[in-house]
Amino acid sequence: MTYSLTDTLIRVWEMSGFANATWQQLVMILVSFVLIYLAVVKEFEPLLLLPIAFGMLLANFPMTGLLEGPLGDQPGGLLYYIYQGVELGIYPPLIFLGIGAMTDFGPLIARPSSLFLGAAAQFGIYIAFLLALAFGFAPEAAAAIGIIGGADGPTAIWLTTKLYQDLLPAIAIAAYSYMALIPMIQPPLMRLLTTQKEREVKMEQLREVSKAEKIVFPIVVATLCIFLLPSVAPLIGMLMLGNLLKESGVTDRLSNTAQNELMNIVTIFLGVSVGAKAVGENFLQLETLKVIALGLIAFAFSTVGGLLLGKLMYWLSGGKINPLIGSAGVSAVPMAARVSQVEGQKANPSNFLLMHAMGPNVAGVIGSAVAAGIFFALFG
Amino acid sequence: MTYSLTDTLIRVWEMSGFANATWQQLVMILVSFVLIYLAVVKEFEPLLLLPIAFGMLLANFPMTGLLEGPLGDQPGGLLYYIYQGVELGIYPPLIFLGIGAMTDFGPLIARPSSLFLGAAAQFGIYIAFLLALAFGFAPEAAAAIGIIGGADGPTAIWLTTKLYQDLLPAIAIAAYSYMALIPMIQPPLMRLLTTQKEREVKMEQLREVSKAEKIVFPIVVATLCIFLLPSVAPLIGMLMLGNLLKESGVTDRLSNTAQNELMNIVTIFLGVSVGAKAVGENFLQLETLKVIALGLIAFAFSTVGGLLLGKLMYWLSGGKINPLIGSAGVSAVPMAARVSQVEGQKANPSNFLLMHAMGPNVAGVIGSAVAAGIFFALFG
Amino acid sequence: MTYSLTDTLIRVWEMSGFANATWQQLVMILVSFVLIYLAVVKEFEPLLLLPIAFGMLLANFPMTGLLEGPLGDQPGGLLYYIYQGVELGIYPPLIFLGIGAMTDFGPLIARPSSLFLGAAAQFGIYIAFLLALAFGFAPEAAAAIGIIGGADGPTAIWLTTKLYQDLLPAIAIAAYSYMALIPMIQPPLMRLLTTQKEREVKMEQLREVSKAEKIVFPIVVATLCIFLLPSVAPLIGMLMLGNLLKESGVTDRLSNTAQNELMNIVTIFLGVSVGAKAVGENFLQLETLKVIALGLIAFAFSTVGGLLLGKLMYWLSGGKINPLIGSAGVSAVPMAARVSQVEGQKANPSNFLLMHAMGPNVAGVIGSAVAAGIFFALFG
Amino acid sequence: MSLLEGLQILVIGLGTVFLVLISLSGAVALESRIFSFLNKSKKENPAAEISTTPEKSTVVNASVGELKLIDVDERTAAMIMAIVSDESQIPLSELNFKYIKAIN
Amino acid sequence: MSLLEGLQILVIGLGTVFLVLISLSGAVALESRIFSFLNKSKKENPAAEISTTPEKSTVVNASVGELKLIDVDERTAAMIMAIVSDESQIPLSELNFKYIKAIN
Amino acid sequence: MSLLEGLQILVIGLGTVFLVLISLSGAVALESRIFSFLNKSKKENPAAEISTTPEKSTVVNASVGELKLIDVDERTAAMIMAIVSDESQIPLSELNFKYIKAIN
Ligand code: NA
Ligand code: NA
Ligand code: NA
Repeated sequence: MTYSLTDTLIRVWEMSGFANATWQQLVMILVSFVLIYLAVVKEFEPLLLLPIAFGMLLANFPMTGLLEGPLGDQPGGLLYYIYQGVELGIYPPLIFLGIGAMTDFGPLIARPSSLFLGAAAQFGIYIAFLLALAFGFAPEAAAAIGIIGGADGPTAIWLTTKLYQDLLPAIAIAAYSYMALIPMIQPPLMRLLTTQKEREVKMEQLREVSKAEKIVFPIVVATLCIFLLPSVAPLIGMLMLGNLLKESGVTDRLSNTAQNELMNIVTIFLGVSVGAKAVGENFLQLETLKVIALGLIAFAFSTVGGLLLGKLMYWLSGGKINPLIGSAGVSAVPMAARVSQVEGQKANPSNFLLMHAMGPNVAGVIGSAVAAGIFFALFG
Repeated sequence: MTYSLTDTLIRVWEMSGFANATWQQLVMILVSFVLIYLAVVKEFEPLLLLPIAFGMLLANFPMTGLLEGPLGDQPGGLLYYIYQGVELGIYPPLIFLGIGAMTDFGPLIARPSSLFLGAAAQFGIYIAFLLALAFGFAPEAAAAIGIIGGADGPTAIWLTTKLYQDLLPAIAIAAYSYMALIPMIQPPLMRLLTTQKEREVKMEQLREVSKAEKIVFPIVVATLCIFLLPSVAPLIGMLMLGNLLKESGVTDRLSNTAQNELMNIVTIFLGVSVGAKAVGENFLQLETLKVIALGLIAFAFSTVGGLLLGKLMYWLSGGKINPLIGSAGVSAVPMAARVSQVEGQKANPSNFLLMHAMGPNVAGVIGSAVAAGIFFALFG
Repeated sequence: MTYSLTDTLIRVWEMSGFANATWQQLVMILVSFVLIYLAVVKEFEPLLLLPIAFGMLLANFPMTGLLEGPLGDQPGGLLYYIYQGVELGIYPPLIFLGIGAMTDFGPLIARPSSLFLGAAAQFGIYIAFLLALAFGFAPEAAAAIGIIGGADGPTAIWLTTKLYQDLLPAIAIAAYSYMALIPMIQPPLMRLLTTQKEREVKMEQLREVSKAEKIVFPIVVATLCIFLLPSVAPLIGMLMLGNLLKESGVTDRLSNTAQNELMNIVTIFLGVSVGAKAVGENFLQLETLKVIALGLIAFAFSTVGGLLLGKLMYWLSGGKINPLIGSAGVSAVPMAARVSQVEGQKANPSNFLLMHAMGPNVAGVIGSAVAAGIFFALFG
Repeated sequence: MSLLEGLQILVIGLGTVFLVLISLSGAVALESRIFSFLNKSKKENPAAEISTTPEKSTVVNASVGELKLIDVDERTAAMIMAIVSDESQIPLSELNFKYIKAIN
Repeated sequence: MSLLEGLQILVIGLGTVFLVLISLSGAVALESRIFSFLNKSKKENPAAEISTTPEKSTVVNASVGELKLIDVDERTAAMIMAIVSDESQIPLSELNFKYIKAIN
Repeated sequence: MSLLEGLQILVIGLGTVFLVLISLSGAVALESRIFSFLNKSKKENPAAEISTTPEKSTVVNASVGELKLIDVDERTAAMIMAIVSDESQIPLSELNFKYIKAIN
């Protein structure tokens, strides 16, 4: 090969992004800017949305080869390797390990009926699944779309990777965006479905939970859940391992690393990987808009499901349960619980629902992992 | 495939753990509960035993696929991937990197004869090896069983992975459990084999060791050990790299990460992986009981070896060496050294053996790594 | 196989390093000792040079198998696996992620003309490339040698891995050593090429840069650079992701981990891997000496390039730019900027050039990444 | 997949979610009963082994015991001591606080 | 590769480096202009949304507001409070500082 | 493998362990001699380069030098300053402590 001046300049030009960009790539780059704006300025779940947005930006520059697999002797691109942790289903369980090490299941142990609300608030998953089928999505895709209604990022990413990778970025972005929008999505539904009298209910203080109960809890949950639904093992198993590391009190250094450095490293890699799947040809489809619309419906119906069961429990308990804690069952820890607190206090300034809402809130994490396990068992 | 109500319910049931559990799995789950109890309540080396126990729990739930390798397009299970770090011999050397960064070899440098005790306290390794042969184990298995007597977890895991993976969980659990039981195993032997007069010996204060000596030490040890016994390179090499990072004083940030976050991450993965090997068919064998019995014998004879050489050194030094520091040569840092301290103080309340016992104690780490290297050279 | 006493002793001996060492290995071990001395006592970039030196030591012990790949069922050696992160081009971008999270581009944003100096100070790259060609190196090797003049370790390692792995250790060691020697290499050239009057110039205080500008900066740089030169994506992309994580202010925990634990872990692995490539047959060649000589020339001419453009800017600006900040354009952050500060203050004790030199200094990081991208596009 | 089948999956899926979480809720309630029962029998028989790791708080209390607190509550004092201990890597038992006093 | 070709690569390479970095410099200058323009129009129209995350400092100020600082400047006080808050994992808004006083 | 062979391995193995660790012990003793010899010759020739990194403590001492310590020992003071510096990310040399005083 000769390296004459003009030839080389032409070669550099021909290999540049300017000579190779497709309109889809340019649009995707603009989309990534919007997401960066939402993450940074609007603080939409920035810990994941910012890496996702940057991964999307990187993946849509032309000619970088960042996503290409190895070819003969030539190694693959950087994002190809980082993506393996998603492809092989490794990152989401590790995030759950960290979440487990950060979660206090005390309020749930103090009031086990919180788990009913955590189940009811998965309602939107199935509504969205059904609508997605009606929109013509394949069952695997419909299940992945439905899981947005679980309001739980790692679970959604995990299931989508297993069932329908093409939708991965759309579903992850929808899940994290709507989680950030919980304070806007839920209150109107909460006011619509509950009466002033219901919202005013002050709940009894939760009993104190002993250290021993907290230590046994993750073991019980892991054993029971995984026995009933083996496919849920990676998520629930790691969540409960993290929680055991925390609650045992004898492995603090492991618990700290799981919830800090390990989680941060995996978060960066997970975010960038998920964003990197958002290349134009796949993302700029009508499907993406449908996913986003269905995701909102999923969130709304999950909220409704939690609230309606909350109303039932209000009625059954003779008015001791404030139905506002039902909407916290969607997970989106701890935002949804905070929304319950805020709405409760609006109805009755002396009302403190936060701890009561934390029970359904963490139950919702278990609930959506279970729902994901069921879909994986059916369609995986 | 149709999804009729009854069919699906049957399918969910047929895939659940209740329909598929073997008795071995149920027994293993109970065993894992016992190990969790020992780790959390009895504080038996919880940093490793708790992850091991939880890994065992996860691996014995039926139908989870956590341990399955990739099949065609389908990726493998989570524990399959995490286990690769054990399979490929990566985790134990990284743990040694962290241990090296935490270890102060000063007391050993101040009294190089400590190394003799660190050699003698490997005696149990060979006794257990011989007995294991007599019990009918293959030489590779016997070597892996013997190394329990090194009282050093990562070394035992490393060698067992190389020689005889089926025994991995039994050997790891035995090694860590007996390390936790050192305060019960050693004192009777110490009192049996030493006289009151010997135990009362106060030792001369150790000279101060200069920074330069501490920096050169890991280089000398790595060079000499690996020249004599190349197979020991991964363990001794990483141990001494960690120590050099610490002692050099110019790479504190690397040393800190090696002994904290990196070590914690690897510890979680290593523990869960080792536990995950403990599936019923392999673990619930007569062999496991033999391993556990032989492990105890190995610990006991290592203690005896150290004490007997301690007595010889007492005699040769004209009563300047307290033979109680010999038992610290088994490694099990720093428990064994503390046991020497406690026993010495019982005999003579003004006796402070801790620093004197730290020399043989860290020498024991080198000693068992060397013993592992020899076995690997012979049978690997 | 029988295990008679003499046979086994002979076997142990035959497998020992003493029976197998080549003179090259012995020489390399001595070289590694010299590097350890330079890293620890002379504090030559110890964070990377110490792991490199230790990796070199480990790789040159005979018979360890540390570098061997897997063979059939048998897993490969420890350093083989750790090296994969270099081989696949993963470690250098991750280091850049951390560097991005540590870098303040404020001074560069306040004075964008700093970027001209960051370009000019890549001059040595091309001079060394040309000389390397003249010395008979292949173009790929010449490019890798030239990049030493970028005064940027991860960039040099990344490009060399892509183009010519045999030279990896020589180039990495030269790059890091000369970076440590910047305070000796640059001042004579600075005094030679500038007049007392030029060196005395006090520069106007930099304007304050708003948070918003700092946030947008990494996005602009990534977009523009990668569009112009797609091959630069792994380096510039990760550098700017790290910077965005830092400047956004909403992902502090990710930024902290990227610049601390993740970077430290990768630094240990990267250093050891690079050193491990320095096995005798490849390293003890005349080529290595040529690389070291050419590296020095590269550093010198990069300094000259920066200074000369600095003089031009002094002249064009009517004496407002102190040409001493030009030499900081070589990168080697922040040493080169400190050298500018020191020389400026020698000429005029009330002269504070540090912040002014930080602009060209961080521009030099971008500049050498761009130069590496060009070489990769041409020869990769 | 037909919508009818989808509806069946809705029923089965949500049903299974409820099934699993209701079982969990039962198990947790059972766990609480067992612990409360064990605690009662322990109170009657105080010799039984109780705590898992109460040593840490004991250590803090011991240290607080040697210390005069002037216009400072115990929680604040413990916090201050924990910070200093953690940061200085000196175990609490070796740190010698004489007074912690609010300044005014 | 001949030296002549090498020389061409020198020219092209260094040229491209300059091209890229000069473009960058232009882009950065443009960015600064845009922001300075936006800031000006904001000052004229203070209702427009401005800050990205000024809430944190507001929180600090709020807390400082309830606090008497005696011979201590605000920066030091904020630092001390931040340390205590960070270390004790208690949000600043829940920590109750009454005085921060320099001792002499 | 026969027990006799096993016994041989016991002898060889334990022998090799002793061989390696005795060599190490010799090497360490030799290392100490060399350093002690070098130190002696250094004391006679104090111009020779000695320390590896004593600068850090110097910095601390310098700062302590500008500071009045009232009823506080140097170690405690250094610790306090290091904590504040580390937490506030302000280099020690830029922090301006006037007094560190024990309160009573
Ligand atoms: Na949920
Ligand atoms: Na040992
Ligand atoms: Na540069």
